[in-house]
Amino acid sequence: MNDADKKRLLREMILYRRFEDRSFEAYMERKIGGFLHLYSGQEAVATGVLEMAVVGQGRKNDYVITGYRDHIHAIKTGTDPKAVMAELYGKETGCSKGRGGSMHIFDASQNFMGGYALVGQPFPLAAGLAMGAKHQKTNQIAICFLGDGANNQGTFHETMNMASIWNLPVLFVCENNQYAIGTRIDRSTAVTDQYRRVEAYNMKSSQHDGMDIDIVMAAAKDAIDYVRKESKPYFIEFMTYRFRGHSMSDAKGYRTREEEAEWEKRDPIKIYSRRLVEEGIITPEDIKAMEKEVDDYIENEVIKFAEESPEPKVEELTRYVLDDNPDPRWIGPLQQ
Amino acid sequence: MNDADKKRLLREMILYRRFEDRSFEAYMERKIGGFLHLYSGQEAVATGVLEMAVVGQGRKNDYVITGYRDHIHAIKTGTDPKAVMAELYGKETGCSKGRGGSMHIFDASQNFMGGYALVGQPFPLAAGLAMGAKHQKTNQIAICFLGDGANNQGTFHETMNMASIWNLPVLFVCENNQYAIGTRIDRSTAVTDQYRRVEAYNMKSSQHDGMDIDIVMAAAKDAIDYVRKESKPYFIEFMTYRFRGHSMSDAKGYRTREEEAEWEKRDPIKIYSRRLVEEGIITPEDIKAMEKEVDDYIENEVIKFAEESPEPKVEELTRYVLDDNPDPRWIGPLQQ
Amino acid sequence: MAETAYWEAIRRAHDEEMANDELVIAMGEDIGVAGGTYKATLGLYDKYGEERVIDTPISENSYTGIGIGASMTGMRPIIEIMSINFALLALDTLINAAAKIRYMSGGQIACPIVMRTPGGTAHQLAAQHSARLARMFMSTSGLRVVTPRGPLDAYGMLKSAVRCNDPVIIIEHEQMYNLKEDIPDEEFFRPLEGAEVVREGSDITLIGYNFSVHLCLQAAKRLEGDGISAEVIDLRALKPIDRETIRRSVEKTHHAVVAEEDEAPVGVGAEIITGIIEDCFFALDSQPVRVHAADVPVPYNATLEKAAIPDANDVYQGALKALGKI
Amino acid sequence: MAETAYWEAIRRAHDEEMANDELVIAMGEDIGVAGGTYKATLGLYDKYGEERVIDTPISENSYTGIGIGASMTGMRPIIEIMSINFALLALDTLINAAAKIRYMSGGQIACPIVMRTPGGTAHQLAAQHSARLARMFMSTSGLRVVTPRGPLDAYGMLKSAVRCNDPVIIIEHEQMYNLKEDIPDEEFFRPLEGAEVVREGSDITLIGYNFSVHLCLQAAKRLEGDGISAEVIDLRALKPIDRETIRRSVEKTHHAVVAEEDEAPVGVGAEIITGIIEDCFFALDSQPVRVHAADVPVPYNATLEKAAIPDANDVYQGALKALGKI
Ligand SMILES: Cc1ncc(C[n+]2csc(CCOP(=O)(O)OP(=O)(O)O)c2C)c(N)n1
Ligand SMILES: Cc1ncc(C[n+]2csc(CCOP(=O)(O)OP(=O)(O)O)c2C)c(N)n1
Ligand SMILES: [Mg+2]
Ligand SMILES: [Mg+2]
Repeated sequence: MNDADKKRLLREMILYRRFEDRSFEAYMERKIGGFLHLYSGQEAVATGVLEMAVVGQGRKNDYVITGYRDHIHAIKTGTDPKAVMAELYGKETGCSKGRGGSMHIFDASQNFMGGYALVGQPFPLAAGLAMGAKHQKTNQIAICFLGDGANNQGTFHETMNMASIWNLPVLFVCENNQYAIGTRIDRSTAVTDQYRRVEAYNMKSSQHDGMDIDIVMAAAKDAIDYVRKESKPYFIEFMTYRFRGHSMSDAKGYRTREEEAEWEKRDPIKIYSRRLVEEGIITPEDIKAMEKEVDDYIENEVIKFAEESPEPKVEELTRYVLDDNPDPRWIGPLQQ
Repeated sequence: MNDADKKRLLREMILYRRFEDRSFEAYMERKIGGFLHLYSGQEAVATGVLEMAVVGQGRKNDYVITGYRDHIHAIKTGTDPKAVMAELYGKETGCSKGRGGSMHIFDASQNFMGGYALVGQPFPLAAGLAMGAKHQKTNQIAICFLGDGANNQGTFHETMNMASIWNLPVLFVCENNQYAIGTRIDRSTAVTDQYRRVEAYNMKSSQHDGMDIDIVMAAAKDAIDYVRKESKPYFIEFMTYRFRGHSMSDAKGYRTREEEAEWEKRDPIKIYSRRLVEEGIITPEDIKAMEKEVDDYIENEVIKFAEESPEPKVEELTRYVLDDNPDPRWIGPLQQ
Repeated sequence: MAETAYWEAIRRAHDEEMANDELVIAMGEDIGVAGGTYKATLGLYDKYGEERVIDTPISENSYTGIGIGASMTGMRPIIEIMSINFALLALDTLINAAAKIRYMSGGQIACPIVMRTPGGTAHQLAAQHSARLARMFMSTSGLRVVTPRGPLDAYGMLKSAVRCNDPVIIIEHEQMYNLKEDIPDEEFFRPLEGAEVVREGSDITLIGYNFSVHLCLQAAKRLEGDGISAEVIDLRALKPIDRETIRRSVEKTHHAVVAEEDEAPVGVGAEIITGIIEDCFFALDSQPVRVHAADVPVPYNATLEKAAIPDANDVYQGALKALGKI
Repeated sequence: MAETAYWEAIRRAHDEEMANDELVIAMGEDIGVAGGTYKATLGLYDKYGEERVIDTPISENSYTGIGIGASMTGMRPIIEIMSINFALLALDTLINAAAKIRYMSGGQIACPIVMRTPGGTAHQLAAQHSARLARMFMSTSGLRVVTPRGPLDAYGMLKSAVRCNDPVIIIEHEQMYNLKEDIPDEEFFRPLEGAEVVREGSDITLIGYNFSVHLCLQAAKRLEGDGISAEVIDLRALKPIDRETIRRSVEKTHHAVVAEEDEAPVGVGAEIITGIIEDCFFALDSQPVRVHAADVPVPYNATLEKAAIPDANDVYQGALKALGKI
């Protein structure tokens, strides 16, 4: 990875943080509705893993799927941040045409197969995406990002088993931020090291620091290579932390300020910034400038686009429920 | 265990085999409807495990729950074989008053909490029974018998986790007969040694021969002692085989005659008979007489009772849907 | 009497029932340490301990099943499903087990669980968090289904549900938790059966349940301005339905509107209208009208969402239509 | 033309669609090596291999979800759920995911799965194996639901369902798999929308779907003996419902009976009757009648089971009632 790439990665993470912070503000201004789950603190995971995957190349991308905390995963996969912000604003130019909102970011043009609000629901969908890729011999893999809490859902067990017996090329990325809303992992889960839970499925797995993007990338590279070459599932766990509440209305009463402070020291952006400065790749002033440039971009392009975009038309309320233009041979109506 | 007990156990297994064979005949005569799943071949498991539990003592019994292959588990728990057969006949004297049938044997008076037709459904119910017992400090445990195929259901994973974190006194007995209907275990399951699958829940487990009742009893004793004393779950796996098809309409095309013959050599009744004869506790002639006595009992008491019992009354069709005699303070109707 | 919010009413019922009976426990995601998403169990973890106010893993089917199993031993679990959307994961254990165990066992074993869950749309929660689904429960033999419209019923019906020997599904609503009402300080119970005439009228009957009762009341007020006297019925219980109260009202008013927040096909509206047809067809002066949501997954965009979901104006328009005024 | 059993018709449709398109796969418990509980995939495992005729573990929610995920990449999975009772385990992925993904994604991603499953009572299968549940699917936006009454539709609708770009639920019936009918040797398709007048008549309209169409036909025959000419409509599709065909018939006959095998509350009967009220209230000479099961979990005992479930005589009696003859 050359210096330019490293700078790019740093900029990406700064952008992701700023994107989320700015969404928060827009939510406070009631420009965004529904639930809003922010990714701040966990940036190294999605950024590092997807950096090692095929992304940004349209329909050739690997398939990516996740839960409701999905903005950044979509952007890193290749979705325009403007389209994501417009989606949060519920606009027709949003990547889901304003129908999905924050929890349901979709971008088929980049094989970003969606954010889902039902905890655990993406596990089987991801395995299915992998099955589709395998069947069609496209050399794609599927990558599924989910939280630690999701692993207690029955779909985890069912899917790990099938992914294993059917040798599906799917990478399960567990973002272990140690909480499911307000419930600390050890209160909900018998074996807190999540990578150990897949031993029961004869599946390879490993656990890594999720705050250091270099560690994430190294681990993800091995895992992705394995999945792609062997056509087998892999379960990778990253230890991470969300800096904000679970969603907007969360007072975080369930965790101590000391714990939060401890993890904030390991802010993935700070870690990576410090490293690049130490390596002489970038100066603190460059970073300041980068932050400024990102701020301007978010404000003048992303937010502006979302603000100025049109709303969906009410006349189109019932569009997209079923195929718009079905073949009458299959659909009918029956001629009497 | 004294000689009388050993003879009693042998007689019990002979009775169970004969009970199932006779049900089969009644099914062929169309006296029994629906689905009928027979236990022949697996007798040592239920007999051996429950011999070590508190059974036959009415409401003091440990709680027992299982799937649709449930006749024998009920009888060994303390239900009168006559009431079970009457249930298969759909009679009002049946242990479920003819409403449940073969797959839904219930006997609350013996804490036999039912047979269930949905594969995997009893896992959480069993954990709940254990929770109830623990909460009420009754020193009872819950014992859940299920097949190998059931372990692929999401409820397995969800329940093992909760039973473990909440320290519920429940014994999960996996009757691994290696098939789920026509699907051989290695075609459906990544880790075929079922006891290994619970490592992911920090739960104790072990695997044993399920055809030799002495082995079953020794293993079950340890497991039950552990569950009761420690108030913790335990998962015990017994390797066994069903001698008949999955249910009545099963041509068994999915397994070889050689495999069947191999396992039939390990018929739990033959193994135990041979041992008792070798130990000089019983003679082959005694066994013959025992078989005859059992046959007569089944025919003259069990079948006779089922045949002669009355049908439920059609006027009572809608009884038992809800509480028969509810307190109007809670139920209403609302007085305007 | 004290002004009490809907969530406070539920919390009080939990507290009293747990104090009254050791066998009452509460289970659900984030109900313990965090006090519940809608604060229905706030403070009870500290008061009753983690063995009675149980934070569950995200395992809806099995923690509900564990509650059912416990109820079979005499416990009285109050099970919270954080949103009715997630209840689809628990339908097997609710419908195939809890609803049928009493029957299959020939009346030997009861499953006296209470399952509480909010249904309904709120503000832009989108397709996977806006389900209403009452229909799925009320079509199941062996369940009771109730829909408290305010704090009085939220408190009084939860208390009755805990004491009732049948499985009871209580459907709350995301938009009602902060709704306030004066309720008595002394303990009381509200029955799990029986519709309620919440406003008397003579020209038309507006029938609602859960949040839609409030839409009916608003519409009735507006109709009053037009000189039309609307009677409003809160169904209160969706299983069983109190057809008698509906019949009496329709025989008086000769016109009926049913308001449901859900999509129309095979919903509460269809059942109520069919019941009216069966019970008092010849009392009708016009065809009954159902007011309902558009047949779409709920959209995120606020304007589309509003267009998809019926409001008081839609009920008002429905009434005018039933009365032949439009 | 060849006389073909219902199961053979389904098997033929599978075979042809799999031969026609590599992207078509079949998934389900025991459908491969064993050929399927009702033989719907007999021999196809040998013909197409284990990667296209996939024996699944007993994991309904997730294997359905895997099929849905595969469909999002362009595959055409035909997913068998061995009995509709088990479908409750897969409702989250079917209703919260498959039915909503197209909408939530603003039309970008389709889920062209087919889910086949037998509903209905057979002979004493008891409460956990006798669910009918069509209602739960037909109330969900984003799904198509069809109920082939015989081999012609079983074959022709499955083929259409595979090619259709929407998720399609095909509800079969345990008692129909051996039902026989002549069907053409050449390939054909039957559409997924549109009710069918399967018998013309002028005095009363009997409306059924799935197995209950056969009850209507038997009742019509008996009514003919009484000099009453009954028209019989097979709904064929439960979502969307073809209200136009019903309206036309009721405007002709002025009387209607709906026969459903399920319990009444919030069921197909309620929806059809409400549709009639909405579409042709003033064409009715009498109140429409619904014939339905008793509101109980299905009992095991044969006599009780028979008493709980409607038969041709119940439809016949319903018709007499609608006609004011009893
Ligand atoms: C099936 C289901 N159950 C419960 C919820 C409510 N819920 C939303 S997020 C969440 C916690 C998930 O925790 P985790 O998987 O660790 O992800 P994180 O939020 O930490 O990223 C819960 C319980 C849900 N959305 N879906
Ligand atoms: C939820 C559910 N899915 C599928 C079935 C159909 N089914 C009945 S028994 C069975 C196999 C179960 O195998 P196993 O658990 O090994 O028990 P065994 O029959 O071998 O005792 C299946 C798939 C069912 N009854 N319930
Ligand atoms: Mg988490
Ligand atoms: Mg087995």
